Amino acid sequence: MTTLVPDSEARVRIARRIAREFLEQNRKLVINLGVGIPTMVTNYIQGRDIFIQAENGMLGVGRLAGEDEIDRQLINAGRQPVTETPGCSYFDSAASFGMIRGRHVDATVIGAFEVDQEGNIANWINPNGKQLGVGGAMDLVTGAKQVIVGMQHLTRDGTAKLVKRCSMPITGFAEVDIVVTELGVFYFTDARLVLQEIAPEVSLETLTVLTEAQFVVSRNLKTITV
Amino acid sequence: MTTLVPDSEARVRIARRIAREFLEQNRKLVINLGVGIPTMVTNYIQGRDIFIQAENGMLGVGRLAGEDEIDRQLINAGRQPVTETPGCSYFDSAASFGMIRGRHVDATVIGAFEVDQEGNIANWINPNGKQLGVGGAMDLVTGAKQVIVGMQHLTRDGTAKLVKRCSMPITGFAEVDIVVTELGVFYFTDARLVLQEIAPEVSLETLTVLTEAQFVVSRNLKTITV
Amino acid sequence: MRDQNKFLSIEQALAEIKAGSRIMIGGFGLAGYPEQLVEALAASGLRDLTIISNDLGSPGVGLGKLLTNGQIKALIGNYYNWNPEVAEAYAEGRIQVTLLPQGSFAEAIRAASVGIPAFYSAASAGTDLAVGKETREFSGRTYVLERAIHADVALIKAHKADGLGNLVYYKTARNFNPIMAAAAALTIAEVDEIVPTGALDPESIVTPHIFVDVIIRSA
Amino acid sequence: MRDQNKFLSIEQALAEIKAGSRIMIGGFGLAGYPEQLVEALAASGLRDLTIISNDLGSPGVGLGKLLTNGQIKALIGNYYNWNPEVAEAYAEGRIQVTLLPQGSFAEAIRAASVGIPAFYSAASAGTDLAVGKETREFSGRTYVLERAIHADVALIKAHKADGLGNLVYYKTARNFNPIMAAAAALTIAEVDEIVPTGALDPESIVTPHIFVDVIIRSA
Repeated sequence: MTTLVPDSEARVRIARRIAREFLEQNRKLVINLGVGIPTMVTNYIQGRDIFIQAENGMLGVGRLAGEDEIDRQLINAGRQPVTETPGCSYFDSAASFGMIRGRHVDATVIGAFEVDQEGNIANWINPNGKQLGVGGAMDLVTGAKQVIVGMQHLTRDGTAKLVKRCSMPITGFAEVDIVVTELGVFYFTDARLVLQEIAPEVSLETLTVLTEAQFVVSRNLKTITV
Repeated sequence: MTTLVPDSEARVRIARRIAREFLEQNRKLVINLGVGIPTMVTNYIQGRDIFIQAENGMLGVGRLAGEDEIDRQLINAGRQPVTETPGCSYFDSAASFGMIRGRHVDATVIGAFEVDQEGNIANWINPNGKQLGVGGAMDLVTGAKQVIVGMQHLTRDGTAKLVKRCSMPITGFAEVDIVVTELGVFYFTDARLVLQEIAPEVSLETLTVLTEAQFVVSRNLKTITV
Repeated sequence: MRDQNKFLSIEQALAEIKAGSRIMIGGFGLAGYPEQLVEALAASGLRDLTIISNDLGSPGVGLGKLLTNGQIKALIGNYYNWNPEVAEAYAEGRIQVTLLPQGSFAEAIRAASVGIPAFYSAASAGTDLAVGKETREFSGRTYVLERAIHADVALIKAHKADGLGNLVYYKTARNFNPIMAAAAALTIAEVDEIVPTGALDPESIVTPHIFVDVIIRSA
Repeated sequence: MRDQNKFLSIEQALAEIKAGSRIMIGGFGLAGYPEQLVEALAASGLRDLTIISNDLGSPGVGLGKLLTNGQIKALIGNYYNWNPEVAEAYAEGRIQVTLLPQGSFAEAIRAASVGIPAFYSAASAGTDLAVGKETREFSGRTYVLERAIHADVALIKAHKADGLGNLVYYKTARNFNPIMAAAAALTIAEVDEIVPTGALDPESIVTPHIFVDVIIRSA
């Protein structure tokens, strides 16, 4: 199949659209960002009272460090060198996950291999024998108040990532609240997957074909804007 | 009955004898001292590497504050104003009891209403309807590596406090390691109460009469020295 | 974390508290309790309160006022011997009292703050304070299952707050305050001093600002 | 707390560790791990080690050397995707691996440090990582019973130590170090700097000295 939205454009769109999710709330928020597209959200929330928590023990994570700012002992959970923001603080890993498990983090933004129509998410391991790690994924999806998945709509092989039932090992059950892809924005509402926004590149018919999961279409369906 | 050892002398003797228990180990120790006689132990361990932990959140408690040193926000667990020692530190109550429960405190010195020959201790409440409080007693007797009871040998009414079986509400079961009174020093060894030292004021016969608990006499019985 | 301005007057802060609430109050004896918040709570006359605290001050002093005023329905805590009015009110059936070992009490508050519903502690196993609680053996020792203690409101005392609401404490006035800050739905902190954001060392902040909803300054 | 002088050479410190030990090692990625202690452990050739750590560095780098050297019998930790040699060794049956969610892993280490044998966490309930673990409902939600994780030795990294062995940390190099310090029978800390006792602010000490047995200074 042909790519509907080029990779880099897709990634930026997803990150910006998720950023809007926070900006529109127009209030103080604490969020945790996974590696990849989720970390890119940082770029679009600058200057707002949105505090980034890194599960390796920091609240108030700043932007990625520039070449001349790198401190190997100041990193985010993706091992990237980062900077401080005023009023940031450091704490140990137990306290950090206490913050997460204790419902003090408003949202976690994470990637996924699969999300299914029950709101289950599979993102911790690709059981190909080459991975062996879980990270904070299970703690984050069960602990954060809101779980926002940011992922490209299809795998590199062109298969749907929004599926009827996850086939890969589950990270958390019925925990997902919002899925943002380059082709659509889906909310889980009353245990149903609801399409709220659709990309200009696709028709509803095409999106339905590219989405294995069953979803309903919002009466207020809009075009994705970032 | 007549008092064999005057109150104030008894209290000092008990505190000094317990202090000797620590001094003779001649090593770094962390101890927690209950109110009353146990707190007096502080006076006899100065200048040694014996660190006092207060369960209200301090390690390295110094001597009681003098009149001109009182800071109402710097107190021990008996609400007495205290001083700092170099290298002291402060922490919250959960961390403080974590230290105790986690076996990081070498000894707790506490008073008791009763200790029985099984090593059970009753010291948290006199069920006379006028008390309602437990403090850290239960955490301390189960958490500290060593439990040392410092108490006068008899109640004010002249009845034995070392009994066959505690009649008052139990604080901890088989937790007591050493009992120091003004009349004797008893160790629990192989689940038996063993008299190790005896006061010069009493004969073994008299002590046996004044001690309801069954005890055996050490082959190395000595006179209490402080 | 609330959105509004955190820095309120004591009247505004008190307006957040309702009769019948479960209220955690920091402090140990008369050290480190939020004196003005407690005075204001006593003056408010709010009733049917469940007070979760280490102790209840002294008769008519500090937290003791809440009992003298008849504002308390229930106590959950640890040590009330410093205030004999508690045993009296309990004996007369005027209040309910739940006692926990001090360490289990502290850990149960921390558990609430970190999303742990229950944990095991050896303290109190076999004693009157474990009656009705589940027990379980681990490695041959008996432990008691203790449940997290949550609250609607926490009233805490800190030394300094920065502009965001990060907190540091002062000596043994720290005690239960940091764990309570994170265990209640709404946390109101009384502080001695407010400093600019960035003035507190990031390594030394004890309570990150996201746990603090309202701050009042001690007069 | 040991009695002897805490300040040892790295050779003396290493002599405390035996083959077959359970060793906790602080750090997250390459931040905040005790680099020289790990180098010395790798050079020691001690085998049959159980390594309890967040991750295992990168292939042949940091903690990764221990695997490359064949010194590891078992791993208990969280994230080994940064070091593909782990999955390979596991697939070939050369090592055992126990994975826990990072938060449960951290909390289980803390539990060991505070004498709590087990606690409940919602993380991993129903997933492959909860297979064989007890679960229980609290307020309608399923939680997993997690056990404390103890160790014979903890190798940690701190920024400064004072003369007693009180420790403070540096930025995100703190991570697992403070909780590991208190969870092992013997704790060896590698520090950047040693300052006189009294030079650290008592309010800011993260690890009180009683948790630290041996200190070596980073060269």
